[in-house]
Amino acid sequence: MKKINYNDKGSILNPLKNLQFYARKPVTEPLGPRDASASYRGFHINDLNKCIGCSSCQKICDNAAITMVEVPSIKEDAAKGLRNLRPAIDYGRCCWCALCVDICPTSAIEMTREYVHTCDGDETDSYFIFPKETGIHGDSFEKGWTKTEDSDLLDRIRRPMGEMLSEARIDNFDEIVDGFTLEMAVQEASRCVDCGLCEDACPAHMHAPNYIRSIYEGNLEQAVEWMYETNPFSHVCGRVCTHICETACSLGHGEGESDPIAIRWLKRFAMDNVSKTKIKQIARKGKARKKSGKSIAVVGAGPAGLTAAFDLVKKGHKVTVYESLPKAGGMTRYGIPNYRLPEDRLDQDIEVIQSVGVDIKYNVKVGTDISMAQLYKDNHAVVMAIGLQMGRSTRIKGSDHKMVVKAVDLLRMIPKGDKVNVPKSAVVIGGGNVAMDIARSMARLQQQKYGEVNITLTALEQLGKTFLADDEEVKESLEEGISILDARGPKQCVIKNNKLVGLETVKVISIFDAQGRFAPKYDEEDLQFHQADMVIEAIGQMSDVSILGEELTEELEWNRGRIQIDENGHTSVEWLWSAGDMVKGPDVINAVADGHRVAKDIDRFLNK
Amino acid sequence: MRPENYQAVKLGDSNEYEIFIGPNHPGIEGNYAFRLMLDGDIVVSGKADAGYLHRGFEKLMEGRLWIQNLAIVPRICVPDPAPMEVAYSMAVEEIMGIEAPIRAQWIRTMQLELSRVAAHLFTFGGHAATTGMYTPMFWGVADRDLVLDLFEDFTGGRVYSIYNIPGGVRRELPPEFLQKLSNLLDYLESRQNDYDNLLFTNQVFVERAKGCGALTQSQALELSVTGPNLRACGLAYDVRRDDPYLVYDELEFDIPRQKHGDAYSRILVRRDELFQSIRILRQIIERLPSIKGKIRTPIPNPLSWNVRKGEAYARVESSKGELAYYVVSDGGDKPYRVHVRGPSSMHAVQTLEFLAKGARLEDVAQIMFSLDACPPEVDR
Amino acid sequence: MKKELKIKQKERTNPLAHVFDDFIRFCQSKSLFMLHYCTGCGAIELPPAMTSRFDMERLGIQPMVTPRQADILLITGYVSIKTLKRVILTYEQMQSPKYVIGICSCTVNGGMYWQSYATAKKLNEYMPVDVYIAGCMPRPEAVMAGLQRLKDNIRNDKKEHKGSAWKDYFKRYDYYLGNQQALFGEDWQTPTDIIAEAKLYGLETEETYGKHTKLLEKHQTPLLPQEMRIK
Amino acid sequence: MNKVQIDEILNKVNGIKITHKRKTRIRVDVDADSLPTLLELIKGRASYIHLSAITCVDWIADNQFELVYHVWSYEEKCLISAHTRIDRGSEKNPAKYISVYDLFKPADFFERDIFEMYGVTFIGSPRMEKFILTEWNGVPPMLKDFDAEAYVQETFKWTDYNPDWLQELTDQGGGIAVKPEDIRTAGNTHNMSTHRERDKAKAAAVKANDKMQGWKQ
Repeated sequence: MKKINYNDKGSILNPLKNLQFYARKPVTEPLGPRDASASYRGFHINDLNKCIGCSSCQKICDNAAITMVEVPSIKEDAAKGLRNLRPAIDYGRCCWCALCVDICPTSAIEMTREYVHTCDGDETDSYFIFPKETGIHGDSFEKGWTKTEDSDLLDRIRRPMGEMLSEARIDNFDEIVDGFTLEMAVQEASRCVDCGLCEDACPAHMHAPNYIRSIYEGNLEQAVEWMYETNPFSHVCGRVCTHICETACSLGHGEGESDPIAIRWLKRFAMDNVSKTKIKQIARKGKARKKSGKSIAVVGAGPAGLTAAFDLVKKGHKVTVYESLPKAGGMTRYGIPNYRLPEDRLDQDIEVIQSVGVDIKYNVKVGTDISMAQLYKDNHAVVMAIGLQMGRSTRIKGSDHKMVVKAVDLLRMIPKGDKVNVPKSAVVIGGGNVAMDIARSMARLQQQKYGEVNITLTALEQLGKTFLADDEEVKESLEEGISILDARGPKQCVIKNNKLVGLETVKVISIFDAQGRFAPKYDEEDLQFHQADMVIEAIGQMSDVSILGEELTEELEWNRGRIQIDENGHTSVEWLWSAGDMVKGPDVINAVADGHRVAKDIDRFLNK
Repeated sequence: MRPENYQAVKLGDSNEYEIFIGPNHPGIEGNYAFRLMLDGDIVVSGKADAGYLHRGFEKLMEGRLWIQNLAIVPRICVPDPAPMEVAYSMAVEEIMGIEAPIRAQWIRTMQLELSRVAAHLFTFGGHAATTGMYTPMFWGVADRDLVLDLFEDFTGGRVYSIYNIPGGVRRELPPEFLQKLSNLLDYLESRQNDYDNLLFTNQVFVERAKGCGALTQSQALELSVTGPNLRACGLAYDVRRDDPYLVYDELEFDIPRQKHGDAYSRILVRRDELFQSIRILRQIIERLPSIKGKIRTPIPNPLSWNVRKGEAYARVESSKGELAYYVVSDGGDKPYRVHVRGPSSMHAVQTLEFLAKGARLEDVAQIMFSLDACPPEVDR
Repeated sequence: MKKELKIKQKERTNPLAHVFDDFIRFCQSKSLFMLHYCTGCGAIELPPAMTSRFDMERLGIQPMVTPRQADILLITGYVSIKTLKRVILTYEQMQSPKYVIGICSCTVNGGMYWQSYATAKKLNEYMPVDVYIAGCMPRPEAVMAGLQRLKDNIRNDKKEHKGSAWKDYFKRYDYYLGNQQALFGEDWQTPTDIIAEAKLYGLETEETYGKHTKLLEKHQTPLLPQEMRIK
Repeated sequence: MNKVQIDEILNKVNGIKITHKRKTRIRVDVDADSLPTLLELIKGRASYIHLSAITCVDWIADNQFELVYHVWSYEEKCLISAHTRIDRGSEKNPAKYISVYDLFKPADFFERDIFEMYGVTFIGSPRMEKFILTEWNGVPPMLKDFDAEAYVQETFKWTDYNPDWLQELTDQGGGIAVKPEDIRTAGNTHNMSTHRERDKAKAAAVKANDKMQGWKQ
């Protein structure tokens, strides 16, 4: 570089040297817009099909430029996490920072290389745009700023959950999952974009975004408070919930590897790390001071019944719960094995509910010990929440043999401490979570007794496609040495000399007929025999409605074997409500939601 | 119009009179005003009048999430926006206790130097225009535009890059970018003679600029003058060297200085600095390809991002001088307080008032441009 | 939509008047002076548009330093309230016909400073705007496109009535003045007599007057000789 | 000057707390009374002659202003940030402090800025008058109890857009669901979820139209 001395004075002719510029090519660009660069932040486009309406763009927009508009022509589905909201952008506010592009969980919103928009003074309406696949003027321009791996503002990968190895867990009923550490939980919680799709999807509408936020802030008590607003079975749900919320989670909708937030494990973490006494205090919050003087009977101390009882007690009513078994919890205790839901956790949930003032009478069987009519006489309202405690049978040949048992019955025996007849080899029929539960429970018992696992599970559905059980369950079952035979229908239980020797299955061609009804078709040629000392049927349950008594059964309206109820769980009999698995399906969180619904309706009814 | 509104002004006892320069005045950089008391065409006293560009930035930032502020910080100084982003990001990083990956630091350095080149080219043009020379202005602006083209290439925005983010930068460089950059540097170097002939050694300009708005070193220090303006007074002080940030301690560059402290010294310092920046950029072109790795340290989800309690004072050498961000966090998702110390807040008010005193009216504009005073940094 | 306002205008009897008007408009659109006033950050894209690379002079547009000789007032982005007062003064000083271009988001709905206590949000509340250019900030090409649009509007004014937003300031002065008073206080006044000008141009309508012009009259004080010393 | 030496000088001031944050940053906390002494000391004895900035922070919960003086030494290549707290004062009795203009000329700018933005009067500062906010009549805007957003909503009107596409959507039964303002009003600590706001709005709409049930059955 040439140095210029301060005291130098250039020649007076210096500027004239620039006359040479007359011979140079002009630098002027032709009129009209040039092409913008490949990552230019021009006007927005939005892929309406990819967009799920989570409104993250609206929240990150620093200029409050994004309005969510409802598009009725787009279908919404809360359970899948799809809303019919789409962003509309106010170019009177936008600053083209592309933060909306970088945060979009599904990479729907992007920017083009289009950048010229002018309008007359009275046409400012054109500044409020609804981006679609084409840009502001309906022309298609090349894409400019789109999301890249670097620019993605979201953390797509879930914190790994530690769990016991299959060798360590196979001979006991200890809980498999380790749970988060505080650090991991905070990191996992920090991924949440607070879109609320989970809350919409959850049957009980748990305030997941709020408690995740509280966990992120390290305020676990606040988190528990949020949970108890909607769910008194938080310990249970923190472990065994079917987590529809995670299906809906906007982070799970992303392209490529993108995991939803581990909402269930976060709930579990918060519940495990707040002391029992504190939780009891939290649960009591909002309890009515004044007694209403009304009393309600609840039949069945499962999640639905106890939730309804919990709510009603907090409203100031007197509630008595009748349970035929020696402990409360219903299917969560007698249907879910300990390695998924340790008993002490369930005990704690129930203890909290009792501490609020719910009175549970154990070992009282309604129908025999006390009649429904008596319950009605003593109370202002009755809730039926008895669940599905009877297993369905396949009714194939030989299924009436004594070594052909129902999964629910077996599952109930284990926590009760009854002696279970553990076979050397067993076949489970069914592909749902109950089938997995029993298969894995039996595997543990086999390992304890014989030192090896010999369990075969046959299901109608195809693995990886239509299979009913959770992927996790399948994966863990396989790890534990259970062999799963998919797309196989049971043909008959083979009995020789009055002794069960095994099960014959045939290949499934299709499960449903053209109308979508359940009508499996088999390929009878493809026959297999599975040796077994015991066959376990896990194809579904039904309710024991005999406790209603004849008179009441007559009075009630029925719908395909289930009691007919309205949307609030009210039956056709004025004083009777029904909730939980017996009327709606099929998991804890739905039961809890049902409990709330019924409680609300009863309260409304009693205050009328 | 109401003729009765136009009455004779009452004169004071002396023959001094007052005029306003700005806010709408071609000799004012940006939207800024000056009240001058004149005796003949000699300025007796001057008083700056700011606030025309006041947006309440510091208040706005307190109401936005940490990440949302990224879009707003570059607006504080329009001709040289990159240092704003970097300083803010650096302050937040310091509070959080994270560091940008090494590659990101190199890219940031490149962005800062490119921005310095653009800003200096712009100032040359402005300064020349205040002496009535419009060709250098046309050149300066047109050459700056070529730098902006590069900005557009790798940041996606021409003027406001919004490219930094606490923890690193937002995007990887596009392919063949460094080649383009190298070509641009070649071009700028080839322009050196043209600029020298037309501006830096042009007698018309030199005569006007020499001795105009001269500051001694002690006056400069007293007035907290920084950046090229301080270096024109003989003190080779540069935040890049004395309080190193990013990767400046790995780069070789000189700190140009001049002794006389006048407008001519200042523009010469800027000229030399421009070529030092080119030198730095050449080193970056050489080193950057060998520096592999990530460009961003992950931060939590920006929507629920709480920065832990603390405060940080991040300083950066912008094209105008020492730029600092003082950021305070109370552990929330928004800054508790952001204070922007724009270099021009020192230059455009007290220094300008000081230098205007005794200057001739026609030189006031030149003094302002030679200080490269950027009003939005005063107003915020 | 704004309703059509009745103007008290004299019948034009000269049969050549329309031809003459067309010719004037053609000339006007070919030679426009743009006031050189940087009100906000969008001004940074004007030097490139003015200088050799994009060369606004191709369109017959040149910067002009004084409002009295300028045709176009460019509002380049946000206007702080302090600036807005000067902008209004400037606008009123400009000779008709005059045109206002609002650049950047900020002139439409507050832009990125929508939460700011110090900036005005909607430019068209305070003065009629001819053309808006979107962007934050718009590139020189977009600025050029906006200027071109203005040129076309001026030329086609007769057909489409788009290039005469300035008339609206006289026709609905009370509205604009009201908004100005709401922001600056009810004693707000400028040295320019808009009502007299409206009369002169024959652009008075019933909305030129109203309660705000009454307020103006009430507070109107002649400019007093100022003490010409810096304190 | 090494760490020990600078500590020695700083420790001459009563009740000082020194934190070495990193090589080029020292934070000191002093009483309001001894701050000018400290500045004088480090300027005279340790060559800290460059006042980089004065910042005011409004700790409204403590009813205090924190004043931070950032002073740089060209020789030591080190920045001392001197923090002190003063009483926040009240509307009638605004906060006061001593100017350091006689030590550092640039204090004029910063103190005037703090005076405008926070209302702290600096005794001895040459120009305690408005500079940037000459045309602002409200309370000092940087005070935490001045809610700029509420002020803006009250003072300004927004553009009321009604483009064709929106009309079409409204005709179909859709239209604007969540305005950006809705998510901001929910709470200041963090952007509350939109969905609950929306649920509320929706519930109202359902009631009005007696249409099908909303999100929550």
